[in-house]
Amino acid sequence: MSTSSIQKRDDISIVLCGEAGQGIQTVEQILTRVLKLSGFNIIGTKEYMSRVRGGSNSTQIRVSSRNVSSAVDRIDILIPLDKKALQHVGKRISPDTVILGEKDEIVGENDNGDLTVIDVPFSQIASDIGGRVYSNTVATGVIAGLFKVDRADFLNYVTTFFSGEKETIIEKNREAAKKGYEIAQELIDSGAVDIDVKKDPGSARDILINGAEAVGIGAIAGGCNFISSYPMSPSTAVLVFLSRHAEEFDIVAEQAEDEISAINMALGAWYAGARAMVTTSGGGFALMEEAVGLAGMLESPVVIHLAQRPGPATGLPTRTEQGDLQLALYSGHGEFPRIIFAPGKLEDAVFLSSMAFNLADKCQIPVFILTDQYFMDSYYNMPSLPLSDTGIVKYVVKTDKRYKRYALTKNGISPRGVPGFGSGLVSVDSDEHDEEGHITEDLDLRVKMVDKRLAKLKEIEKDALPPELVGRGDYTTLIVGWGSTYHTIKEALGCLKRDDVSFLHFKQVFPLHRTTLSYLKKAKKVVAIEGNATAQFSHLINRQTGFNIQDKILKYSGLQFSVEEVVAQLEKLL
Amino acid sequence: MSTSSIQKRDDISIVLCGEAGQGIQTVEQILTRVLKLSGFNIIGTKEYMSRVRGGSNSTQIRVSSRNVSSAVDRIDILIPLDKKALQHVGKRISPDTVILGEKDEIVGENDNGDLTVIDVPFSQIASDIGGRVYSNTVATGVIAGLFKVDRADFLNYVTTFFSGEKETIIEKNREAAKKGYEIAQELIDSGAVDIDVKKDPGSARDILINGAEAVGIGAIAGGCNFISSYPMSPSTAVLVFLSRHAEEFDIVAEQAEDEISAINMALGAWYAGARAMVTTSGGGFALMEEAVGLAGMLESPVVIHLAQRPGPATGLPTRTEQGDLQLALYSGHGEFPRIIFAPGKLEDAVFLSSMAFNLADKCQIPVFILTDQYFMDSYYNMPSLPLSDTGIVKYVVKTDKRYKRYALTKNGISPRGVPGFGSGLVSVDSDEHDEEGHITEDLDLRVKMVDKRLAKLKEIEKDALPPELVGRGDYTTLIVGWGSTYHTIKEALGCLKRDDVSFLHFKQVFPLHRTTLSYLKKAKKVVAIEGNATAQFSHLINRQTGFNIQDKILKYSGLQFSVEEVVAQLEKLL
Amino acid sequence: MKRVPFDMGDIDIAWCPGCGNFKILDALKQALTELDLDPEKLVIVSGIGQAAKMPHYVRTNVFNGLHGRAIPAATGIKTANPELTVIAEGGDGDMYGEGGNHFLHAIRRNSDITNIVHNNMVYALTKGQASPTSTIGFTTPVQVGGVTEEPFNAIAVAIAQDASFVARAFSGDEDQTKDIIKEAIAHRGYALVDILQNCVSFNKVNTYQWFKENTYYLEDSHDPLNRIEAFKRATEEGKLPLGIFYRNPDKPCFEDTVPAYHTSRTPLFKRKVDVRKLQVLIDSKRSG
Amino acid sequence: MKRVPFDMGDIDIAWCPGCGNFKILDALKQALTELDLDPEKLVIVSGIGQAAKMPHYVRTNVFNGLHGRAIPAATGIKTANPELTVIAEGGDGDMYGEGGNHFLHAIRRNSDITNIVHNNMVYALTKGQASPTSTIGFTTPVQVGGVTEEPFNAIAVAIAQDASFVARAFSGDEDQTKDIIKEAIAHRGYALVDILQNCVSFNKVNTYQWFKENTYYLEDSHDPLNRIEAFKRATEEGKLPLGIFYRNPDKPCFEDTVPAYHTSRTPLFKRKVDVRKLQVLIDSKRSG
Ligand SMILES: Cc1ncc(C[n+]2csc(CCOP(=O)(O)OP(=O)(O)O)c2C)c(N)n1
Ligand SMILES: Cc1ncc(C[n+]2csc(CCOP(=O)(O)OP(=O)(O)O)c2C)c(N)n1
Ligand code: SF4
Ligand code: SF4
Ligand SMILES: [Mg+2]
Ligand SMILES: [Mg+2]
Repeated sequence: MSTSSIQKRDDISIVLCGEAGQGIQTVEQILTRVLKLSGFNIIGTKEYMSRVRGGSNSTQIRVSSRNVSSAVDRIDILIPLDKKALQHVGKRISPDTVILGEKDEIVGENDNGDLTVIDVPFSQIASDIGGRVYSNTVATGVIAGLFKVDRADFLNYVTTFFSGEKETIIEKNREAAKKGYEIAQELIDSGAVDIDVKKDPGSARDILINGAEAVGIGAIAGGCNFISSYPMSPSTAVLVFLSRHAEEFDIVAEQAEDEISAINMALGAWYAGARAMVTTSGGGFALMEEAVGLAGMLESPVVIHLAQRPGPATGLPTRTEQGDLQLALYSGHGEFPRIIFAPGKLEDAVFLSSMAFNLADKCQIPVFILTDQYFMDSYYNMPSLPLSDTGIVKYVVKTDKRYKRYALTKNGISPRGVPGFGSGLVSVDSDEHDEEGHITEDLDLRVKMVDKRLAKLKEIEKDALPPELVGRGDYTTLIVGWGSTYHTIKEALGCLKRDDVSFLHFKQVFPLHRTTLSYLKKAKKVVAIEGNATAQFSHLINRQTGFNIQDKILKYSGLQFSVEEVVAQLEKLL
Repeated sequence: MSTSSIQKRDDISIVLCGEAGQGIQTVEQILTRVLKLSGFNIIGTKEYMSRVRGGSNSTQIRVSSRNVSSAVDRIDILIPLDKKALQHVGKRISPDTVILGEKDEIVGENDNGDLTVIDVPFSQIASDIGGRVYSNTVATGVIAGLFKVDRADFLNYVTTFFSGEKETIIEKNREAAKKGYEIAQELIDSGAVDIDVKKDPGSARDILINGAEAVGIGAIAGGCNFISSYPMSPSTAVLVFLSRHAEEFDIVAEQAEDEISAINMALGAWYAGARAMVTTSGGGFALMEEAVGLAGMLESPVVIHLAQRPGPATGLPTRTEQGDLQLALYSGHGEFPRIIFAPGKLEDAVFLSSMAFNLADKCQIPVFILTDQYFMDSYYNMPSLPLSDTGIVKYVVKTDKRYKRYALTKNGISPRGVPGFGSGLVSVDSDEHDEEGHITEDLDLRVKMVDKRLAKLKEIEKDALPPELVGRGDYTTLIVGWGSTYHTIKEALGCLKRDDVSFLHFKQVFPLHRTTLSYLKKAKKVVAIEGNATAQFSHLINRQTGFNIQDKILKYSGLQFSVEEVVAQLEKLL
Repeated sequence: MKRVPFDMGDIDIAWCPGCGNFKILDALKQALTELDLDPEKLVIVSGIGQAAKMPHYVRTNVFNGLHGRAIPAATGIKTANPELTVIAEGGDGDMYGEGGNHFLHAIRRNSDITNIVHNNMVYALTKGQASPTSTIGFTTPVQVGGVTEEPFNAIAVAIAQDASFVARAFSGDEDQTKDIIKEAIAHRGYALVDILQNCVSFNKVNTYQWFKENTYYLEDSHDPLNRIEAFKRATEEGKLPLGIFYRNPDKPCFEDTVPAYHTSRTPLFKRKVDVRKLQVLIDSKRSG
Repeated sequence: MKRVPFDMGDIDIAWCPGCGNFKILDALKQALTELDLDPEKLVIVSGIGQAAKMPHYVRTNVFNGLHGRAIPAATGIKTANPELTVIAEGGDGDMYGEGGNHFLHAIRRNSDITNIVHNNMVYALTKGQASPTSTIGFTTPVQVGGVTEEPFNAIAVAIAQDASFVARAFSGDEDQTKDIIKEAIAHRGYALVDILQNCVSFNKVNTYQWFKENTYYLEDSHDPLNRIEAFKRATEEGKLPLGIFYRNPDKPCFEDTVPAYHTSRTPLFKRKVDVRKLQVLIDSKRSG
C-alpha cells in the first residue's frame, strides 16, 4: 500500500460510486460545502443512469489548490458504496488509487491484490450507531477528517444539513460524522494517508453553484419573469431553480402539459411584455420547432435553454453530448435569424443567460443557450458572478394610435409595443403580414418582409461575442472547442506544456464573431474537439467561414471528455 | 389590335384569372383534357390565395407543339373572370396579349387603349342560356374553338364532365359550350385570332397527371399501403389521392388528430410490416421532428413527403418555396442518416416516390420526398410513367428464436423482422439499446450503436442518384438547381442559346452523388438557382463537397421562377 | 348611431358570402361593445383556419399564432398581464384536433380566458376534410367512405373535467350568441363557447337549415350548477341543446394561484427585478 | 409449475423495491398467460417513463417509442396487422400529459388496443414533478406551493367520449387487476385501464396505504352499460371506485371500418400491390 501519489498531489480526485438511492448526493452535498468552507477549491461533476434506484452512479469531487474546473479520469480516493462500484469505475482505478471501503463486503472478489484498499467498516460502524443509513455520514466524516476540516465546523454543518429531520436522527448523524472523522485521524496518525492540498484562503467565502443554477441566476439577472416548460432531463433543474425562487422574484413558473404548450405560452408571455424562457432537451425541443418558426415570423423574442443529451430519440437521458447544435441552428421551417450561445464556464452561463434576454428583446428573435448534462451538473467555487457586466435593457416602446408592429426599418428591427401599454394596437401574425400585422398576399411585401427579417442578422453579427483564446497568440496549432468542454480542454492544454498550441473557445456559436477566420488561418494545424459523432461545429465553421477543419477529436459515448483523454488524443495528433 | 404574335407561336400561354369559387378549376379541367385529347401538349400551373372565395387566383395552361413543361410570364390569351384579374396579372400583360372578355364589365377602366381586347359578352350569353354560372363554360367553348378541337369530341367531353349533374344542367352547359365554340369560329373567320399550334399525334394518348398524383402513383408502385397524415396545404393532395384509391389498393389511409400522431402511426405501421408514408408541409413537419429522430433510433423506415411552402410559421400557405431543405436535412435531434429526394420532373416524382419505399426499407432510415406547391399543382402530358424502372423489393426477414433486431453488422444494416412473422421476437427501442433492442447503459455499446447507425450513410451513398446534366459536357458555366425548378431552368437554358452554359439538376439532394464535385470544378463559373432566400442547397453542396458557389439567383416571393425571369437573371450574370 | 369601437371599417374579409362566421363576428363585436371593453385592453388570440382569421377583423390587439396553439399563447398572455381581457378563438379542427391537448389542460388550469370555437364540423380552410366534430357518414375527399367515428363532444368532455363555464351557441342566432359570449367573457376562469356555425362551401350536411332544425335552447329551468344534469343534457340523443350547460363558480382561477399575483395584479412588464434580493440569493451560495 | 411464457428470466429491473409497477407487471404477465396469448403475436407499445419501461420486462414484441406517443404507434401497429394483440402502456404523464391529444382521439377512433396507464399521480422518471393526476396540494420541487389544479379524471373523460371500455384498478390488488386487464384485452375496441400505482420514491402522499384506504370496488349491481350512472360514479366525491365503469358494445372498431379489411384480415405485410390495377389507374389518366 502506497500513499505517496496522494501526498504529492495538490489536487485530489475523490470519487463516490454506488447505486441510485444510496445517498451519494448527501455525501456530496455535505462534503463539497464543508471542504469549500474550509478553504479548498472544489470541482464536482457526475455521471448517472436513468433510474431512481439501483444501477451504478458516480460523483467526482476534485479538491484542489489550483484553479482547475474539469473532470479527470484519475481517481485518488475512491469510496465505493456497493459491490458494483469497483466494476463501474474499474478502468479508472490505478495502484495509486486509495480505496476507502469495506474490504470484505465491497472490494471482495474484485481485488487481486493490486488494489490499494483501506478497510473501513462503514456499515458496521453505522449499524452500531443505529442503522446502515448512517454509513454515508461516516464516509463523509472520514473525508472531512482526511482533509483536516475543522472538526467543530464540520459537525456544525452536519447539524445544519439535517436540521429538517428529527432530533434523534440529527444526533445519530453527528455521531456517525464524528466516528468517521476519528477514523481519518487514525489513518493520518498511522501514516496510511496524508493529504496536503494547500488551502486557498479566498475559497471559504466563494460562491458554489452548478450549471443549472448559473443559467437560472443569469436568467433572473436578465429580467426573466416567466418560465413555462415540461420536465425533461437534464434541463429540468433550471425549471426547478426558477420555480423555487418564483415567489421571491415575481416569476411565473408553469409546468405545461407538453413542450408545444410551453413554448407557445412563452411566446404569448413575451407578446404581453414578460421576459419568458423555456428549458428543454433534444426531444422536447424537437416538438418546439414549429413555434421557433413562429417566433421567427412574429419577430418575437424568446429564450430557449436547450440542455443536450445523447440522441437520437430518448437515447441516454441522463448522459451528456454536444449533439443538438445543428438542430438548434436549423430549427423551425422557413428562414429567420437566431443567436446560439454555448457557455463553457459557469460564469459564462450567468453572463450569457442574462444577455440572452436583452438580445432577444433587442433583435426580436429566438436566443438559444446550449448546455448539456455535464454542464448542468458541474459545479465549482468562484469569487463572484459577472453580474456587473449584465443589466436589464428593455426595448419595449409605448405605442401611439398610429403604431405599426412591423414598421419597415433600415436594420429590420421594428419598435416592439405590447398590448395595454400606450394607445396603439399590437397585432402579430404567423401568416405573412403587412406592417400593421395583418395577413397579406401582397407578394412584393412578402419579399420586403423576408428581407427585413433577415436584415436583423447583420445587426446580430455586430453584437457577436468573440471567441476566447487560451494560450499564446503565436500558436502553430489551434484547438477549437465550444460549450461545456472549455475547462477540460484548457486543463489538457496545460498538461501538454506546448507553447505552440493554443485553444480557441466559442461561447457564442452562432453567428460567429468576425475574427473567427483570422484565428483559424493563422494556425498550421487546427484540431476541433467536439462531444458528438459528426463534428457539427466544424461544419458550422466551414459554412460560416469557408474554413475546413481537418482534424477532429470526437466523443459520443455519453460521457464528457476527461482531461487525460484529451491530452492523449492530442498527443497522438500533434 | 394585332394577333401576329399569337399566329407565329408554336406554344400559347392561356391564363385564366378570377376569384376563388368562380369556377376557374372547371374551365381548366375541361380545357386541359380536351386539348390534350385532340393532340396538343399541355402544361398547367397555378397560383392562388389562401381563401375559399374571393381574392385573385390564376391558372396558366400552355398549349404547345414543343416539349416544354414550365410556367412563363408571357400571357398570349388572358381570360379575366372578374375586374381584379387585369390588376392581378397586370405586369404580365403586353400589347401581344389577347384579352378575351367583357369589355365593359371587366376590362373597363383598366384599359388605356393599349390593351388588345376581344370583347366577348360571356355573362350576357350565359344569362340568356339560364344564368351567369354558365359563363365559364362559354369561355371553355371559345378556347376549344380557337384551338380547333373537334366540335363533337368537345361537346361529348362536356357531357361526360357534368354527368353527375341534373339533365337540364348538362343540357345548358352543352349549350354554353356550343355558343362559345361558335364565337371562336367567328373570331377565326373574321381573322381576329388565328392559332396554328401543331398537334403532336401522340399527345392524345398521353397520360395527364399533376405532381400530387405523380407522388401518389409512385407511392403505390413502391408498395405504399399505409398513409397517416393531417391536412396541410399543399401536401393534402397526396392524402386525398391515396384515400380515393385506398379501397382499390388495400391502403390504410387515416387522417390523424395531429401530425405527431400521423408520423408515430406510420412508424408503428412500418414496425408491423406495412409500408407507410406521411405527407405534410413545413409547420406540420416541424411537429414530426421528434419522431424523425425516433425513426433514426429505432432504425425504422419511413417515407416523408414534404411539400414546401413559404415560411416561417404559417407564412403563405398556398404559395411555393424551396425553403425546407435544411429543416429536413437536420431534422430530429441526435445523429443518424437519411435520404432526401427532390423531383424535378413529374416522372421523377413517380420513380423517386417508389424508390423511397425500397430504400427506406433497405437502409431502415427516413427517406424524404421534397416537393412544393408549384410542383404539386403542375401537370403536363407524357407518354408513359417509369414504372418499369421501379418494382417493390421487400427487405423484411422471417425471424427465428435467436432473432436480434439490432444485430451488429458490417454495413450497419441489421435484418429487419416484424412481429408475427417467424418465431422470433422483435424489440425496438427509442433509448440507446443492445442488439436485442432492450435499454442499455453500456456506454461502449452506445458507441458501437452510433457507429452502426452512421455506417449506413456509406451504404446510402453508394445508392445515391447522379445529378442530370442538361446541355453539353464542355461547359464553362454551370447552372445548379434542384427540385421543382427543373423544367423552368431547362427551358431558360434553351432560350439563352449558349453552348458554353449547361445545367446540372439534382433530384437527390442528400447524400450527394460522388460525381458532384467534379461537375462543379469543371466550370469556370457556377450559378445556383434556388427558390429560397438563403441558398440552402448551395450551403449543402459546400458542406458535402467543399465547393463554394459564388453566384446565386434566389427567389422567395412565393411564386415559382418564370422562364423569362431566369433568362433575364442569367443574362445579367453571364 | 350605435357605437362600434371594434369595427375595422371597410376591409376585405376572406370568408365566403353566407358563411356563419360573419354572424359570429357581429355577435362578438356587439358583445365586446356592450361589455364596454377597451380595444387596447383586449387581445384576441387565434390559431389557423377560417375561424382563426377572426381577430384580423376586429379592431383590437391580435395574436394570430399557430394552428392548434391559441390556448397556450392566450394563457401566456393572460398570465403575463392579468389586466388584459383575453379571448382564444378558432375552429373545431384548431381547438379539438390539433389543439386537443391544450383544450384538455386549459380546462384544468382554469386561466381566465374565453375560448370561442367556431364549430362548422369540417376543416374549411384546407378545403373540406372531416374534423373531430364531423358527423358520422360525412363524406369528404379524404373520408371517402364517410366518417365512422363519433363526433367529439366538447361540451361533455368539458363537463367531465369540471370546467368552470360551458356553453353552446348557434351562429344563426346572433342575439343569443352575443349574450352567451358576454356571459363567457364576464365569467372569471376558463369559459368554453362552442358555436355551431354553418360552412356554405364545405359542409352541405350541417347547413344553416340543419342547425336551425337540430338545435334548441335549454329551458330556463336548467340548473347550470348541476354537473350530472349538465352531462345528461350534453350527451342526450337527438337535437343539440344550446345555452349555458354548466358553471362551476368554485374553481380557483389560474392567475390567482400564481404567487406573483398574490399581493399585486401589476402586469409583469411593469415590474423590476429586485437586484438586492438576487445578491442575497447569490450570497447564500457562499455559505450553503 | 405455473406456465410463465412471458417471463424474461433473471433480468435487471430498473424499478425501486416496493414500487407498485412490480405488481402490475405480475398481473399483466398472469393475465396474458391466462388468456393463453402467444408472445409472438403480442406487441407491447410504450412511451417513456418508469411505467413505460414495462415492455422490456415482458417476453414479447416490444415497441418502446417516444414519451406520450404510445397510442398512435399502437394504432399504426394494430391497423397494419389486426392479427396482433396490441397493448399501449405508460404512465399518467405519458398518456394524459404529453399524450393527451392521442388519448382523446384514440377513444373516438376505437382501435382494438388496450391502454394500460400506470397512474402514480406523479412524474417519477423525471424525479417527482406533478402529473396531470396529482392531487391538489401535492408539493414538488416545481410545484413548490402545491398543485392547485383539479386532477385529470381520465375515467370521466373517457365516459364523456363514450369510450367502449373504461376501467380502474389498483396495483395493490394483483388479482383483480389481472382480471380487469383480461377483460380489457378480451374486449374488442379501445379499452382504458387506469391502474392506481404507488410510487415509493416520489409520491409520499398517495401511498400504498392511501390507495388501500381511498379505493373500493364498484358493487356487482353497477351496470356498466349505463353511461350516466358510470359518469356519476366516475365523478363522485370521496373514495375512488375500482372496476369496470363503462362499456359500449355498439361502437364500431376502427379496423373493421378500414376498407382494406372489409373482405380479409390478412396483415398488410403479406399483401402484394396489384400492378394490373395500377396500370388501369394510370391508363385512366390518358382519357380523363
Ligand atoms: C401544424 C399545422 N397543421 C396543419 C395546418 C393546416 N390547416 C390550416 S387550418 C386547418 C384546419 C382548419 O379547420 P378548423 O380549425 O375547423 O377551421 P375552419 O377553417 O373550419 O374554420 C388545417 C388543418 C396548419 N396550418 N398547421
Ligand atoms: C418529449 C419528451 N418530453 C419529456 C420527456 C421527459 N420525461 C420522461 S418520462 C417523463 C414523465 C414520466 O411520468 P409518467 O409518464 O407519469 O411515468 P412514471 O415515470 O411516473 O411512471 C418525462 C416528462 C421525454 N422523454 N420526452
Ligand atoms: S369555407 Fe366555409 S367556413 Fe370558410 S369562409 Fe367559406 S363558408 Fe365560411
Ligand atoms: S420512482 Fe416511483 S414509479 Fe419509479 S420505480 Fe421508483 S417507486 Fe416506481
Ligand atoms: Mg372547422
Ligand atoms: Mg407517473
